[in-house]
Amino acid sequence: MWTWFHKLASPPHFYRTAAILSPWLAMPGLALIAWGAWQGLFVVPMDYQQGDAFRIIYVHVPSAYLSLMAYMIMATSGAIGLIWRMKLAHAVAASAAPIGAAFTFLALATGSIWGRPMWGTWWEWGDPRMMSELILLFLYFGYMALRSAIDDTAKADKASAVLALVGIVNVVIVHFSVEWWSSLHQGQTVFKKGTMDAEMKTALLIMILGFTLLFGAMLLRRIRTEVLYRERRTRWVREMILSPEGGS
Amino acid sequence: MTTQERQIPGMFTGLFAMTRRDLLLAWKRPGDVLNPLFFFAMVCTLFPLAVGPSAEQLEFSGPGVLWVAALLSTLLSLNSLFLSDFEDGSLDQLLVSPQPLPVLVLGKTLAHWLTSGVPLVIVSPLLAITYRMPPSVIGVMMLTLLLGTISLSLLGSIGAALTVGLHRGTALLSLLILPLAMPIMILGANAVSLAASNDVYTTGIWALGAYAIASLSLAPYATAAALRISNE
Amino acid sequence: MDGLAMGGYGAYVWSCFGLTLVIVVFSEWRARIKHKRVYRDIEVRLKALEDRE
Amino acid sequence: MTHKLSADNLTLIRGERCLFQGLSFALESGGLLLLEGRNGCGKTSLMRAIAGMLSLETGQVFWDETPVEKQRQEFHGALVWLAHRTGLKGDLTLVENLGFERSLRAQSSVDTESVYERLGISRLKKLILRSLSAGQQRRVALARMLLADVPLWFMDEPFTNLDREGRALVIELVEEHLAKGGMCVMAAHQDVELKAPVRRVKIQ
Repeated sequence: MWTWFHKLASPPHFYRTAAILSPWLAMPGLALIAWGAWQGLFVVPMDYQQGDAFRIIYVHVPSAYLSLMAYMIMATSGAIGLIWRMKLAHAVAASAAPIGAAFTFLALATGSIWGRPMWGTWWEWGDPRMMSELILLFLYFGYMALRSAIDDTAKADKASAVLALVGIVNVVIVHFSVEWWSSLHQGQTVFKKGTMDAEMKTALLIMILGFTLLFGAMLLRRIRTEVLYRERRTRWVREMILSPEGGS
Repeated sequence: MTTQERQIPGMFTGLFAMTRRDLLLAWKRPGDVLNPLFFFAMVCTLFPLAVGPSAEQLEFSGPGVLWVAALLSTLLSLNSLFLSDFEDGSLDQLLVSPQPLPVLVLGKTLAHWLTSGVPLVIVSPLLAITYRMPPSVIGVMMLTLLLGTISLSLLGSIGAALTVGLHRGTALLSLLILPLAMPIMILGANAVSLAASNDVYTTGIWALGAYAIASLSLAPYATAAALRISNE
Repeated sequence: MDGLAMGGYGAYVWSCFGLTLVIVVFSEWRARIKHKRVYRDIEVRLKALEDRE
Repeated sequence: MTHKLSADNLTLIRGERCLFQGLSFALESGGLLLLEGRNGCGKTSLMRAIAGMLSLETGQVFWDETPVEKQRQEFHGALVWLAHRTGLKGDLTLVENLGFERSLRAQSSVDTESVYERLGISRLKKLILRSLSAGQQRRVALARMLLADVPLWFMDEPFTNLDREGRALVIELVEEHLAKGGMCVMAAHQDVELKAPVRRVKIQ
């Protein structure tokens, strides 16, 4: 078990494995998304309260879920990198941030588009989930800004890991404080989650699974770039690039 | 070397020595303490100028404006928390000091709170009166500011430690700290608003207290780790 | 065509799905370009080193 | 009581550059470790790494045969750090500066006044550091080192900003310290003549 783990954590091995693994995550992921989207858009009956607008949740919920998961991955791998000084973990953290930020933005954008017909406004300040998501986006921006402000990669890795860990404690507090705050200022009737049909639920779960696989493929791809850049002075990179058959 | 088994002074000696030194420094450079206070007053003055001086408007937005101003002025003073130590080499001395770094950091943060948070609490009633805040509400506001600025100083010290020595440190510090500090402001400002409308506000106070205790026990370690990383 | 109009909500629903597609594709495209650039930079540097030797 | 500072297989990489690789040494009471090399070649980095301010790529530093990261407080209680930036506060007086430093350390039997006297700074006690010359500030930093009364001295370029008399004084102090059974890690870009065993480490 541990030898396998160490082998995977070695950069050249990871670099090759990730290249093979990435399409095997992306293809089933895309297939599931295609099927889920078909179901969600055309097959599943419309919600009796929200009409067809509820179909937005088929992209909104997976994005919101991935925005949090990416942050968890970022913080956990940052901690692993700090504690066990594993370099690959820092590469994972660095790669998770931009994808996480993209999905956070997506969750906010789709939420706001959903809000327009449902609440009659593009942005509802009183909704605790949207506020939490917005703060999460700011946290991602701060993380990426700190990373890019420090020139030395090793230092940037460690500093941003500390920030991500402080942030993750705070995400929970942000969530509760925003919830409390919105319970004080209930201007709009915030939409309560209705019960979902089994059919709706299955399609949503398929979508979430598909998005997760796609996320995995995207993450692996970015980690490869990150590993390649960090290992640019090493012998295996030199041998791979200068070999007659070439690398990728 | 004759006296080898000498005891290193206890934690509290180190803590208070650190606080004492920083207070002494603040005493010799009063500008560093006063500028954030002027900034605080200035932001509070800007607001009525922007939205108009109507009494209900001021009464309604007073708690929020005071809290946002307090948050921003604390941020302003945080920037220099470790900067001069970094520049003159004192930070190196602290890193190789026989005292545990988190304790020294806590001492510095305590001094920061005493020179930024406490003056803010003392000045705030003057501005609250101009916002037509009744005396009972002013008491609640001072309490929330007192508790909130403890957390702000501690949380801010992490950000200050992460950005010390970076060229674009000031803007970056705000970007890092503001989202983290949002819950403190939400709790503080809303507790005051609730008090102003005669509602139950104790939840906010308790939450602020809990936040202060949690950050008191965790933040010094994060700050110490961040300082070691930044000073590598 | 009724299926696409979604009872008046079509514009909202389709723009959400479209936006998702755009952002995922954009992110992947950026990642690919970055990978190529990193790879090429290393290649150029290594080739230059080799020529010097 | 004798002490031992040793290092095993130290490697440090800063950014792109590998500053040193597989470096080992052992230093015992009464010895001086002299780090030699051009300016900016990594002498200071090596010293910072030994003192525990930089994290090493590989290797460990031992104090009395125990890894320093397992006893950071004890190790730091036994060392004093003198660097180019003095770490003294320009706004505080000499007495306030040194008083702060002393309150963090264990009580020592060293007589304050005689140290001031020896370094020629006893008349400057009430002045704020900013008003002193660079050379005088160096002397205050030296006073801090003597007052700490610890076995291990780290000195990074101790001769900068000092006149000929000052240099002679530093050498005299170091020799005295070593003779008493202390030890010293020094980085210098010029050669140092000492009446004591010197272990040299050259950094390319």
